[in-house]
Amino acid sequence: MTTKPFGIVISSHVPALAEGIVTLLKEVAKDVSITYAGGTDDDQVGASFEKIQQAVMDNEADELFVFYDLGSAKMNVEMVIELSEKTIHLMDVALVEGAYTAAALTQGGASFETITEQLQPLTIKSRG
Amino acid sequence: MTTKPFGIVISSHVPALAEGIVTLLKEVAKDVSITYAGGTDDDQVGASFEKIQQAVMDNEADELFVFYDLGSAKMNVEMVIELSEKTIHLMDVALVEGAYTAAALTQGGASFETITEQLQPLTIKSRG
Amino acid sequence: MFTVENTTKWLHAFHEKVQANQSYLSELDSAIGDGDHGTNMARGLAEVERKLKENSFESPQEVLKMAAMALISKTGGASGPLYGTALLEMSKQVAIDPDHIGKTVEAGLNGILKRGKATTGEKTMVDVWKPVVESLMAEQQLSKERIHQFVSETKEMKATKGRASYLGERSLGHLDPGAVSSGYLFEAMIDGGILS
Amino acid sequence: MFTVENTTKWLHAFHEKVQANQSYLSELDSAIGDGDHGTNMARGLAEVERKLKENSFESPQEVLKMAAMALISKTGGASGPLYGTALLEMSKQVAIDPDHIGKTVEAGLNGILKRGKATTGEKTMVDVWKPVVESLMAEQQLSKERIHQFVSETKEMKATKGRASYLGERSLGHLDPGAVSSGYLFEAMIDGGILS
Ligand SMILES: Nc1ncnc2c1ncn2[C@@H]1O[C@H](COP(=O)(O)OP(=O)(O)O)[C@@H](O)[C@H]1O
Ligand SMILES: Nc1ncnc2c1ncn2[C@@H]1O[C@H](COP(=O)(O)OP(=O)(O)O)[C@@H](O)[C@H]1O
Ligand SMILES: [Mg+2]
Ligand SMILES: [Mg+2]
Ligand SMILES: [Mg+2]
Ligand SMILES: [Mg+2]
Repeated sequence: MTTKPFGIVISSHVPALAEGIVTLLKEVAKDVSITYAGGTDDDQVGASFEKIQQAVMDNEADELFVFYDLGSAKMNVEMVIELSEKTIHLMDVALVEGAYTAAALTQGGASFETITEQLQPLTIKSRG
Repeated sequence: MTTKPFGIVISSHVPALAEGIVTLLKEVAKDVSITYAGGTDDDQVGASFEKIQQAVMDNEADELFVFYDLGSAKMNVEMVIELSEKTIHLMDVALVEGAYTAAALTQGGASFETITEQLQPLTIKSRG
Repeated sequence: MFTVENTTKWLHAFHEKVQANQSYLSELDSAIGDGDHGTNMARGLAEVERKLKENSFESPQEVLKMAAMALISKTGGASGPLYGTALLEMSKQVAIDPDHIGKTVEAGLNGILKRGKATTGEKTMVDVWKPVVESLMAEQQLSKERIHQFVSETKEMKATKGRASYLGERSLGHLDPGAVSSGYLFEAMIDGGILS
Repeated sequence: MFTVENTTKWLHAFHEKVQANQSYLSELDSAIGDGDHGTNMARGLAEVERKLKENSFESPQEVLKMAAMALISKTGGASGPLYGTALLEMSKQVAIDPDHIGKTVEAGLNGILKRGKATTGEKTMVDVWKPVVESLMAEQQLSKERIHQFVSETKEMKATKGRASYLGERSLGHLDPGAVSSGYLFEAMIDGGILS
């Protein structure tokens, strides 16, 4: 069971990419619940609403930071957010760098304000 | 054989992450030579000078854009650059988003100027 | 007006057109995107077909809601949330006023705008939905010619939303795949008897 | 002055200290990094040991160059390029003036600065190398006490370079692992007879 107030969800078009990010984050965030959704329902390259929904549900935390690769993953995440009861922060930041920062800070016990402040300069996503 | 003037190299601490990015890029850049280095020599999480050197050599292009996840990968890339004869641009941009942009534009036949101009707003890396 | 019958017929017709043009849609997407738009739409609409067969419906809003949920959960890609939200908003509006086709399609457009945050001229499906709504509001009707015109106008647009936007200038000269599939959706509305 | 003998002895001693403290170095790195600094250094230095055994050398610069290349190719992590560049620059300087220890260590420091772009106070190995160079330049000597002092001062620094920088304030109160291993390197210089 996670002892941290925030969980992290990675949503990528490619299963290996999502899984690889989790591996990178786990090195510095052993006690943070990190789940992922990668690819379509049949593990092809793409986005899956159902996988994202599952990753959100499976995460042990009730407050989540979600990171995504491309806009189509983002829109699927938004649909999941509208139907979920968890508190979910969808981050328009660099996927790997943003998720790594959030993971390291969550592990270190940082507050929501500190985390979002550190993520702010990594905001690079504008196109839908 | 690639028909494009630029190649792309991905350097990540995690083998699956590097490989997953290549899969994502290949969707939009079928004719671009994309190589990667992931993890340590024994496929643990880390950076390997020798793997990066190999990825640079194996790339079919003579002019390369290199993207990395964390600073320690960057320093290894820099060492490889100093010893390589290829023209190598080390990009301090968001890994996934930057590499995707460069791949899509290279596939589309964009010039070096166009590519670097599009990558500029994705510059987010400063800590070594 | 929307009825269970014509809404069902419309969705069947949409499914058929997408099926018949699946590889064409993916080809269009290969040029400026990742080449999966046909696959995505066919997967989502196959689920809609399945649900249409397995269930019976009391109202057009029920049909639309079911279709929306099927598209959201199975389509994948950007088009899943976009078409899904459109149909979900249409189902809400049709419950209020099943007679006003224009208002219902406008609710769908607003759903797409909310989800994708695009405006006109960004080379997306919005460039078909928006002028279709305007025609319906002004003239209470829509011809296939007008639809084709809206779709083909995306060819000369530069993409600034979605995957194609990564190509910048290089997206010029290609039809937008989501605009083309939206064209099928509106043609199917005519074929299904909702519009004449 | 640097000789083949004392340079070799120095590297042996450095290897031994790192081996003996491998898990301590990784533990330190677990607190503010990814927990591999001991593993990285041990891997790189094992390669140095192998090369020292397999080859014979004519000059200290040859020894240093071999060690640099071994560290670069095998260490991995940030410490590979950093220590590798340091030793490479030292090998160049030692070829010019093998008598001046301070200038040689300064060349190493400059290599680290070039590679990592850190300055003092950023909680890195620079915070040991830089005051060591200053001591050597001012007093021509260095004690283990001074080394320990430099290393322990990194505890109260906030990391702004390297992985630990992601932790911000939370990096306070921990020793920097690269500073600790750099401390071993300079202690080994004393043990190896380069410094007295
Ligand atoms: N932000 C957006 N707003 C409106 N439509 C969009 C947006 N992004 C993409 N689209 C539409 O989605 C289509 C692509 O859908 P599809 O290929 O299924 O998804 P993906 O891009 O995830 O592969 C585009 O042709 C465009 O019409
Ligand atoms: N930019 C830098 N400049 C100087 N030293 C650095 C820099 N980045 C990291 N370091 C040093 O490297 C050490 C970490 O090395 P190591 O754990 O082997 O690499 P990694 O961080 O890649 O896992 C840090 O403790 C610090 O002393
Ligand atoms: Mg697509
Ligand atoms: Mg897709
Ligand atoms: Mg480390
Ligand atoms: Mg490491």
